Amino acid sequence: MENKPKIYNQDVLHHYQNPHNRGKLDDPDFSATKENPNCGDRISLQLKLSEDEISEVKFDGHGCVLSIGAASILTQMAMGLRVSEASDLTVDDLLNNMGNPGKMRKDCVSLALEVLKEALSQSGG
Amino acid sequence: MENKPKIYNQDVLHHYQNPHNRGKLDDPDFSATKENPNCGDRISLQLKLSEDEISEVKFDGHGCVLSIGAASILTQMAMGLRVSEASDLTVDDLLNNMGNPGKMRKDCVSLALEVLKEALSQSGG
Amino acid sequence: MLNVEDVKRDFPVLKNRDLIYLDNAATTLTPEPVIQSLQEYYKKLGASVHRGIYQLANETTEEFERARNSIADYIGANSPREIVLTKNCTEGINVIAYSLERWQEKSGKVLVTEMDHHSNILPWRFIANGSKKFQLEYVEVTKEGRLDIEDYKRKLSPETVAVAFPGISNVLGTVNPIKEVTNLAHENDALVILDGAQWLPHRAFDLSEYGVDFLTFSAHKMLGPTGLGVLYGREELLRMMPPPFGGGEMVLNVTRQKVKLTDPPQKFEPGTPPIAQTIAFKAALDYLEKLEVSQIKDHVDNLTQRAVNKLSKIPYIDIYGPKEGEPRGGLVSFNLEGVHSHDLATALDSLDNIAIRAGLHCAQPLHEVLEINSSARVSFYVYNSNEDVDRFIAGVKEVKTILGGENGE
Amino acid sequence: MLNVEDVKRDFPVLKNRDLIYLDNAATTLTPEPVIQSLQEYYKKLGASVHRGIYQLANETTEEFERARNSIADYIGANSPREIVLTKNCTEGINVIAYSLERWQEKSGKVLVTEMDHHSNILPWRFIANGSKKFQLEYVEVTKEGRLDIEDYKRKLSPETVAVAFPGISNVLGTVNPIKEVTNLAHENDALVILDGAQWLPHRAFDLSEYGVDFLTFSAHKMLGPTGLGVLYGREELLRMMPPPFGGGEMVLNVTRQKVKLTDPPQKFEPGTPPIAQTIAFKAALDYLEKLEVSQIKDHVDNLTQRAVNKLSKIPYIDIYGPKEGEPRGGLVSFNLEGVHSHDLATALDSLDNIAIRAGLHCAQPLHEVLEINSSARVSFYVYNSNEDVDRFIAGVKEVKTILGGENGE
Ligand SMILES: Cc1ncc(COP(=O)(O)O)c(C=O)c1O
Ligand SMILES: Cc1ncc(COP(=O)(O)O)c(C=O)c1O
Repeated sequence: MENKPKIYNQDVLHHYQNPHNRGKLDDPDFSATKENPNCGDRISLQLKLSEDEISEVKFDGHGCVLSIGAASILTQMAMGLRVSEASDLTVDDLLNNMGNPGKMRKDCVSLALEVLKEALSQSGG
Repeated sequence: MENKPKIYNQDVLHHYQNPHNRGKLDDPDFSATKENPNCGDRISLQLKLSEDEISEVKFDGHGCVLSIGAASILTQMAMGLRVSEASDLTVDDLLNNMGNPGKMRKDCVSLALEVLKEALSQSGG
Repeated sequence: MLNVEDVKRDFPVLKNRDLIYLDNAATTLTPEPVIQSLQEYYKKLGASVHRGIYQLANETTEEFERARNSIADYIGANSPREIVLTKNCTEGINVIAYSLERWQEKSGKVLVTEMDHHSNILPWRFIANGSKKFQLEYVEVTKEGRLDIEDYKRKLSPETVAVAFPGISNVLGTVNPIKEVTNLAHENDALVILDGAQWLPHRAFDLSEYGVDFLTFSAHKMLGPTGLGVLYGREELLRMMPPPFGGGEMVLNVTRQKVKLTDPPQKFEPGTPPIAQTIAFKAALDYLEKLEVSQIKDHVDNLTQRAVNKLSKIPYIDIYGPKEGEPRGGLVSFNLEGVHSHDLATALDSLDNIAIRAGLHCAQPLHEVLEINSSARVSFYVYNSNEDVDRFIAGVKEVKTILGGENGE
Repeated sequence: MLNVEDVKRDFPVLKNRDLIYLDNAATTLTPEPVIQSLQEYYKKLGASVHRGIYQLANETTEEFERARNSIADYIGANSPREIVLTKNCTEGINVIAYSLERWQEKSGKVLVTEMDHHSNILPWRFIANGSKKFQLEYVEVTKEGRLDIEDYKRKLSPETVAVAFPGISNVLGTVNPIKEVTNLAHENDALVILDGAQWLPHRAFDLSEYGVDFLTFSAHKMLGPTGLGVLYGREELLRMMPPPFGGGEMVLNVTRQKVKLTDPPQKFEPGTPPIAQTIAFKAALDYLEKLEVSQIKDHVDNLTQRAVNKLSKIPYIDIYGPKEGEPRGGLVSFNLEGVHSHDLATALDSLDNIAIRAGLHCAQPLHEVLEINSSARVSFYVYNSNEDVDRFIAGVKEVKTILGGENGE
């Protein structure tokens, strides 16, 4: 049996309570929305590119500590990346930046990432 | 675990090797045929009534020691019975007269009885 | 009264782990006698049933059919021929749905309810979509979480082919009036399919009292092994209805042109059945009977009411389904405002090894009606104690302090 | 070389009973590691899979999915997403038959063979009867008991929707040319369903070698528990095909109007799966791999050839299927003139606790072709020894003396 994690990493909890980049962009280049049907969490994400780089990104939605926390952390990670770099981000990258919360909730974490990938795929990247 | 029976009771084996009442009636009042689909055994049976009593009965067919043995023994049991009495015969009656071979082969034994009942049912009895 | 400490000792998982298991509506833990039965089966028996002529096959078949008899007795069936063994409750419902569609001359509505589990919705829906014969309609649930009998009466008509509903809702805990629903259906010549998955584990069920035409439930929700469900059907119906699935062990006669089927239940059991599981399920039923079903009901009712009472006293909590003191079937679903149910489940597990469920509980249409995205659910069984309830309540309060006050909206 | 005495020691039934078990094509006995695995599951794990958020559910899900991975690896599947868990081989075939019927735009013939088990005939037949889309045709078997490839080529055409056939016949023991049959089917755009029930237990199977589209088999015929079968399907097909059965755990999203399904394999696994059985099946596969599948094949082949050789020397015996020395899959069916197969089975059991099968082996159309009413069958596995074969042969001779010479004709 593995050791139990603390409920959540303090950092994640902080992001949940004070999410970064929350809101809407006025004139996004690409946007996407997804729902995790298992719990109704919904994240939408909008981004602007400048050349090939993500210059602005915002998310909105509702959900649990992990999905909101992940969205907040992910927007920070994505800012400034090239489309190809952002497209290569994996759930493991995100989990690492979140202090690796338990695998049981991987779906909560991956929601934001899926939304980002969907938005990026529209850019043809 | 119950004690194993000898392969077959000598009496049953004797009936199999020298079946009684095997053959066909010239002008039966009722007759029926059934097959045990699990093994292809097939028994047909013909009978004549005099008043309400079974006055003649013959069987034919092919099958294993138990189905042929049972048919032979059953025809002896049925001879002279009233229709209602013959209709009341049970597999257990038949099994008792056969020295109770193992339950695993009950279907083999019951074939002849089913054929008899089917023939009797045509008599309205 | 159940002696919970004695009962707990029969459940190895509770010895092997520090665990407060409150997800019994999903599946239950397994007691020693059931584990023992499985072990004995594989060590002493283990031939295929029905067709073997040798001693081992005979003994295996006898044990298997004895178990089927026990199941029939447990629910008051007239005969073991009415007991079809399936792999889970869900399979039983699918079998009936497919078979009815082929057999029924009547075409018309099938009624399910807004409180049904997906397992009692999707089979009917798949059939209704694929066939012009059946149209699906949902009987509504009232604000109080009850089956809306007036709505049911409005939707029920002589054109109704079948009514499928749960004995107890797996989210609301509502205890449905089986007899009333059944009688109304029968007055309209509609067949009744009862999803007994949440009823059978802790309530006596006697077919002669309720008169439903079909009943399905799962072994794994009542101390039995995984991989086994039961489909009861009235014998005269099972005789007439065509089996949707083909295979070995169900035919008397097959030529290249004709098929002659066996009688029920084998007709509905193509292929090798879950033999060991069926025999072990008898051990589970024996165990439940040893504890006494009426005692189990009282015990589970007490725990449930205790949980409802204590939960209601926590501020900012929404509890779904029957009010305090009303009949309720062994479970409570709720939400803590500002805390997502998933976070609550994770937190209770992390803080005190308390296992509860969170999400949609395979009842998404009901969540739509309740206008919520998910819910947390606790459900109780024979090995749960008052202390388990109290630790759960303490846990909820603690989580509220840690996570509450801010939410993701 | 297998050390049979060592192997026997792993099978408690063989310690607990005086038994020569030669009905392995029906079901196999269970080794200690599989019994152990079941016991551990029920003592240490036992939550429902996939949906639980707590630790116990997580561990159970991981063990369960690890077992699915092992199954995928065992047959060379590209991904565990191609492995659907069913209750037996029969269910897998039914699922494919129903799903194809709904999905295929093409309407036309489904080919099965005269040597198929009822489990690979009746599902197709039930569908063909209920739908105007499919017509069933039987590929013939030659006098020598082989699949008649010329007949197959004649019946195969671009109108053929699917070809379903057994890897090894459960009566004849014929080893079919999987690759040839598959390639011909694919040239005609027909899908291939391989019934692997008799192949998987003692022969390596690599999907990349054979290229079939679907494969089904049973755990209980290869040392696994009862109540579990496997349906392999190529991922792109499983993705496109609609699941015939509905229930929990298979949907992403259900509103009263719409359903969004999960990806395979869950899409095809409504309801709680056979969790303990799947995990224990991994233990069976591990055990088989420890013995080495190529060694198992050699061992079973040797026993089979020994039986064929010795049986052929008995006068008045008819042996069905491949000749001495030709490939043969672990079993021999035969008849002793003048002795009904049922009598032979009873007698061998009574005389020397030898368990063999007698009857139609769920392959009645084949018996029609062979023009016999029934047959006796012996089938071998890892715990059988040369001595078992010899005692069986001695038994047959003894029965001939006791019962032969007079028959019921
Ligand atoms: C060739 C073949 N196919 C299918 C089956 C059916 O297997 P199950 O009874 O496990 O569904 C069998 C076993 O009897 C078989 O031998
Ligand atoms: C009310 C109800 N019906 C049906 C089911 C399905 O049972 P199973 O998963 O054993 O098929 C469940 C269990 O989740 C349930 O709670």
